[in-house]
Amino acid sequence: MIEHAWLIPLLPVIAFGLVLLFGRKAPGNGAYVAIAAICASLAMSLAVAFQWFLGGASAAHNGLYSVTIQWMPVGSQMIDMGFSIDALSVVMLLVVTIVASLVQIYSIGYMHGDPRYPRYFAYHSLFAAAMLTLVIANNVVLMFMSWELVGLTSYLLIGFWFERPSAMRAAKKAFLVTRVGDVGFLAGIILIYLKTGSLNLFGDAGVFENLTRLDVIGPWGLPLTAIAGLLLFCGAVGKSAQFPLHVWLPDAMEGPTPVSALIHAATMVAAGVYLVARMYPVYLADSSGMALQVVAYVGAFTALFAATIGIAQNDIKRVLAYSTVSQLGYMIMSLGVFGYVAGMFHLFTHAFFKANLFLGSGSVIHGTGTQDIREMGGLKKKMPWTYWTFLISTLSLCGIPFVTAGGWSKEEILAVAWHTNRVVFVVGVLGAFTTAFYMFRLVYKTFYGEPRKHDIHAHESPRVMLVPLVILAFLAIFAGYVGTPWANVFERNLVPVLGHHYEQVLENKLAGMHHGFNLTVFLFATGSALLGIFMATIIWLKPVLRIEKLEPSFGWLAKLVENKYYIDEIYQATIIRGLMAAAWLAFAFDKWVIDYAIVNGVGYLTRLASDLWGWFDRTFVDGLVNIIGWITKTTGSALRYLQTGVAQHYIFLLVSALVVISLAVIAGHIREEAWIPIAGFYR
Amino acid sequence: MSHSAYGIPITWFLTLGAMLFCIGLFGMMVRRSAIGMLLSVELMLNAANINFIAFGSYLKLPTIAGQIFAIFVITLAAAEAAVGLAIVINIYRLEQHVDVDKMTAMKL
Amino acid sequence: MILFGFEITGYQIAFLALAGVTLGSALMVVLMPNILRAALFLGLTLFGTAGLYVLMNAPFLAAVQVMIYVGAITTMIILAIFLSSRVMSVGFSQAIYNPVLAFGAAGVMFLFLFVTIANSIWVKRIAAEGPTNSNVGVHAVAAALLQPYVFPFELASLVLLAVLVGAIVIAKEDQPGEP
Amino acid sequence: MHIGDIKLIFPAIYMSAAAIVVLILGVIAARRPGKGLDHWLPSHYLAPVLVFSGLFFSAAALIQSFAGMGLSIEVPIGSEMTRAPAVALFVTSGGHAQLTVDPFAAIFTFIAFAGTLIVMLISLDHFGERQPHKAEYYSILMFATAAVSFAASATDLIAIYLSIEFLSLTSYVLAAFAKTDRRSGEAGLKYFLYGAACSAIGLYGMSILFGVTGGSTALTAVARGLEDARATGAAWVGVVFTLVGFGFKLALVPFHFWAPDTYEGAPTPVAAFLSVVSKAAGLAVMTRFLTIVAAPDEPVSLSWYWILVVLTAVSMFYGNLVAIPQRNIKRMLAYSSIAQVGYLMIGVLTAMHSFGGPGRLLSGFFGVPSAAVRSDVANLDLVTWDMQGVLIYTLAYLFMNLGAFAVVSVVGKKNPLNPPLANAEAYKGSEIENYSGLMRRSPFYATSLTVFLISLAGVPPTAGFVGKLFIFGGAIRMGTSYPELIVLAIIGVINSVISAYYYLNVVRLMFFAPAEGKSEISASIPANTAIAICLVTTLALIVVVKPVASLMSSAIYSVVPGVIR
Repeated sequence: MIEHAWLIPLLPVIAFGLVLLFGRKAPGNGAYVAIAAICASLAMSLAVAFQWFLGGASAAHNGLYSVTIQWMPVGSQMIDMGFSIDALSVVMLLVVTIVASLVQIYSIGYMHGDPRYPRYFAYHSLFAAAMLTLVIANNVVLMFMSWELVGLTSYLLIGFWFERPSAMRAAKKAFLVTRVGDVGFLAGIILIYLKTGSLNLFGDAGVFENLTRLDVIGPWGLPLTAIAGLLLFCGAVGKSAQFPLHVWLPDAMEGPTPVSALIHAATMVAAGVYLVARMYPVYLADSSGMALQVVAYVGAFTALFAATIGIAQNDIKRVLAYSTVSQLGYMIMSLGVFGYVAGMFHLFTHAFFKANLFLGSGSVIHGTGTQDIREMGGLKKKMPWTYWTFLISTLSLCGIPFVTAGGWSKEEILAVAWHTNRVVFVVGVLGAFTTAFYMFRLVYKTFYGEPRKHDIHAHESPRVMLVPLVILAFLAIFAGYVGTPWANVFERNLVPVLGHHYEQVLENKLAGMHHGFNLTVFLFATGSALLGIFMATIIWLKPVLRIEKLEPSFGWLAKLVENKYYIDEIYQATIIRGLMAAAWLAFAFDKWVIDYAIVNGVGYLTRLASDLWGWFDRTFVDGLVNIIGWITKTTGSALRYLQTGVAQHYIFLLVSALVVISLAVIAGHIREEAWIPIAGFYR
Repeated sequence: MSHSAYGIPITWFLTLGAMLFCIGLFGMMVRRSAIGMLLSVELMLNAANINFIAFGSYLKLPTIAGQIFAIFVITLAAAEAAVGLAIVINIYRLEQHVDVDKMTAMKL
Repeated sequence: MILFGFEITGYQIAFLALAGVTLGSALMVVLMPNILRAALFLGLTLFGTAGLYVLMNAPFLAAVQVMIYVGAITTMIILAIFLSSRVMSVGFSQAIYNPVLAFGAAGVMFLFLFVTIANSIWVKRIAAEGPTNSNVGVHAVAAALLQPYVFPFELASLVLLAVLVGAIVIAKEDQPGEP
Repeated sequence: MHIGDIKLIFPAIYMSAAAIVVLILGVIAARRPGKGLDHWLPSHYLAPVLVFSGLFFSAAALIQSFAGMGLSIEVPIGSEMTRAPAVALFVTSGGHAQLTVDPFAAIFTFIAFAGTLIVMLISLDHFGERQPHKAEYYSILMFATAAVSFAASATDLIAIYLSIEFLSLTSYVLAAFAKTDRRSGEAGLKYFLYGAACSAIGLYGMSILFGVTGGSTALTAVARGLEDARATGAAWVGVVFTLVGFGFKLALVPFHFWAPDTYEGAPTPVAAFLSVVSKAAGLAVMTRFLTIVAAPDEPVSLSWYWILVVLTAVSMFYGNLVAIPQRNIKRMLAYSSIAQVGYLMIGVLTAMHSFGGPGRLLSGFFGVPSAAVRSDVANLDLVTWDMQGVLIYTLAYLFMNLGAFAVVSVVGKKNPLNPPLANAEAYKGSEIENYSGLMRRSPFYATSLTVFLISLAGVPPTAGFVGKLFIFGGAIRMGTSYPELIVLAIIGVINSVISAYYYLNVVRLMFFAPAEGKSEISASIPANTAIAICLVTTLALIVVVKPVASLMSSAIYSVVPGVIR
């Protein structure tokens, strides 16, 4: 089976062609063809996994099975094409095929009646193919190719409902922003190629092998390996929506919800994490550890930053989007603090429960017809299946220990961070708290209480949508048992992927770490999550703390923050803001001290921070992107005025350019001869 | 100053060629009508021809290639003039004028 | 002959005269408001150049110049001028377009070329005083054209054929209904 | 040479002869339009058929030149002589060839023929059966193609000047061919005036080169002469002026001003021809000139080399930035092709380094080039990768750009029975806003154009990606010795991100904007065939890249100078 693993991405490609060509004539309007293909891929992935982990193939192949064929000759060198099977790619194959097949089944119900139904499944197949190619590619060129293809198909999927202008914009934004990161990725590939002379990852003259041999300090003492790692990380920053390139992901929620479940939970955004994990030897080879430090802090910052934004969102999918950004930050952060296994483990578990959350939110949207949680409420009774599966995944996301998958992976991350970097650990704990807080806010607002808008007639979704939910909820609980601290099958299989040398390096870095159950970390992790749930409960479920009371005082601040005043007339805005802030502070101090004491204060501070982050995000990060766009556009517009349409002007410009060039020639050769024309002329 | 039957250094011819060339360039920039610009092009081609023939004659290893090149240049100048004038006449038929600086239908 | 203390040969006088004619009429070509006169001055420039060719021991080229350039091209241009103007006296005032800038660009270009050309490096390859070849006759040119340069010769004939066809198609006035 | 060696340039001769046949038969047939000969053998069918068979001849010549069957030349490598598959034709005194037939020339001939065939298929649809002067149109198109073929193998300044001028003159006629159309006339006139100025400047440069190098016109002789005249400023002035003449064909900034106006005004098939086939000729001549003549051992010590580096970078930025605000798609493609020339020039500069200078030319030509000696990766051969880049990108560019123009031609087509007068309405067809909702009007054209534009932006798995991979890869490899090439490659990568912006804008309009009640678009079979060919090639190049790339790598022998056999 392992020899035929190349069929796994090929089947969806064939399905893509068939569905695109025959579309409506195919069974199930093409849906069955696509689903059959991805299910076949799933079956094959499972077979590969069984053979690899249980059938002893891993031992037989020494932990790596790699097949290479020659692709294109460049000079005397060949660019190869090939696939490799190791524990990392098997895990990714499983994640991608499981989520992709469930999402496609779910889509039968969700996309029912869409005018472009077949094309949707065609795009889905192409996307799955690109993603599957990415995870088994053993060559950086092939990796980059499928990486770009993933971006392209996500462009098509996010913009699938192109009737909405916002969807169009979101699709374009996603494509362009991730491409900015890809420039870094490409530069990283170039640098690695220059340093190692190889494009293949594995093998005798592969990238990883050569990294150990070559000296890593470049000209002028530049730490080339660290730079290569950082450049590769740029690609991950773009794809995995890390700060400051995370702006595309919340907007990308304009796509159909199953697309969000696939792309923004399990596959495309995970590709960045996978990239860092796949290229982990590069980071380990960087003896300065600078690259990993950056990775860790970017991840940690993103994790907390996005989580706080999540508190203030009212669109169910946007909450989940920021949650995804935050959880991706967790994974990146974990990789940054040498939590190679933990990061991948979190990717593994997160894929299931986040896909489930997205699909559940899709079910809610399907049932109610709205995305605004302020209009929902009381859905628990009307949509029991959706509720229970959603709740299970929420608990998993919050990291409830022992009974959920997320609990295991989050704890492992914190355990590593506890050992290597306490700052990151603190951020992680705060993140865990915030995550629990906003997720339960979401759950309470959506499923509890009374329906807030009465013209919504919620109904449970059809069975074809519920079955994937149940399966994913099942996985959200049980997927974690492969990596418990007592019997960490995950770690045992994943670490050898690094190869003997880097395995040693990683072990040295983690020397002295307590492998196994760590009570301190457990208490912190569980405590923060429970505290978050508790806070959410007393604010939104049993309103001990009445947030509505402060809503007016807080509301105008929020509006003020969003107000254009700030951007347009900074001087005036600063004064007003100062005055308002002073007034608000006085008022708030009064309220807090008298009425609610500290507990409520925490809630407000978080929300304030969240809004400030949001404002910062909109103003600076989006602004930066806009400014770059503006500069590009303006330069283009200015330059085009050279083209006046008058031929004489063109010739004048030509002659002037020639004069400049000629003078440059003189300047370049002035030393080579006497330019003063004496001898020749009056000879 | 050396004396000979000719007494004309090659630089005299070359400078003359350069002058003619630059006058041609100047004409390309200031002439308004297409035919005027065409005349200027002929001046520039002539400048190149003077160079070719001057080099062909003055080189210590005499070569006929300069004159051959010049013959081809003259031939192509004729062809170029033919094409140019054809285009100009067609434009005149369409627009009733041949002022190049009025032809700015396409810009941006 | 001694002139103003300089010793000047007859050839030099001839050169100066021809150069004066050539450059003067070239300036007229560029500056003459009336396009027809400009074209006539082009003929004069080309005549002057032909004279220079003779000075450079290339009489055949001079003949070619007079026949093709003056005889054919200038005539063609004048014909085109007649064709493209209904009333000769109107519409030929050639307002100078952007003269200062253009003069600047062309002037700098000339200075640059002058500096480059009037450089001592020519001494190495070039005979100092005058042409090294004696008059190159028709025979030599013909032999060169038909033996080593037969390919450009044939190519030039192809060019002329293609261009003739193209020019006729573009220039001729289509009758309605004609394919 | 043996007179029998003439057969080596048979494709070009065939093309010229076929052009004359089309002309004569067409003129005879045109006397009774639609009847008799014109009914049975109309030139708009005859010409593509002849070009199609010419394509086979050029393919045969390509295979022959690669296999080295019957043609080879003795080239000294160090102290030994080796046979290389190139033949010198029309050798002048001194042993310098005016034409050199080698794989490099054969590849460009093939590219020109294939491009012309596609342009003809587009023309069939664009002009329709009742096109006025169709015999002349097709015949001049074929003459221009023959000129490209001659230019690709020319190794003598006279031959280069003649063939480039041949191409230019026929192109002027083609650009102005829509006689009743004001814009076409304007396009032709501007192209003519600018081209005449540039070629006069180029000619002046050649005259200086001729003198500086002691009266030589053959490129090899010029190269040797330049070695002696190294210290002369005049020599490099000659080189720079000569490059103006070639840069104009390439539409390299700042010699590009004609391009946008001409592309917009000329009939779309002609614009396609200018953007690809004519550009290929400029590229071939530029590459040959730079690799043989102007590449001394250490080009980095020369100012004109740096000028070329700067112009390459400026071309990419200028083309891509100015393309962004364009409203006319042909104009946008014009600017995009200015940027594409920048990418190609990276490949040319890389190739230039790998072939070293004139001294190396005759000794150790196949040996390790100077770059490799200085670099720490001396064991990797730098040579083949570099020439491959230019050739593969040209091939990819041929199909993706022609494909884009084919769709533009189909969408912006005017009613062929009723050639428009100079009214603005007729040109709505090529405004970008006209592409909104194309997906709903015609999915095939929208999808095809998307593929072509994505390929131009260099997104995998299209041909454009493969081309950029080779170009940038080569530049980076060579960049270990010449860091400026790495800078250029990075600028290239940045620019492909910028370019995605305006390419995607069209894609966005086609897919995501509403169609305003416009009818479906239909085109005749030839145009659809052309688009399908381009589509398949653009998508399939990545699959068949192995044989293609190994074929191209044989073109290392390409720039073997004409040396007497």
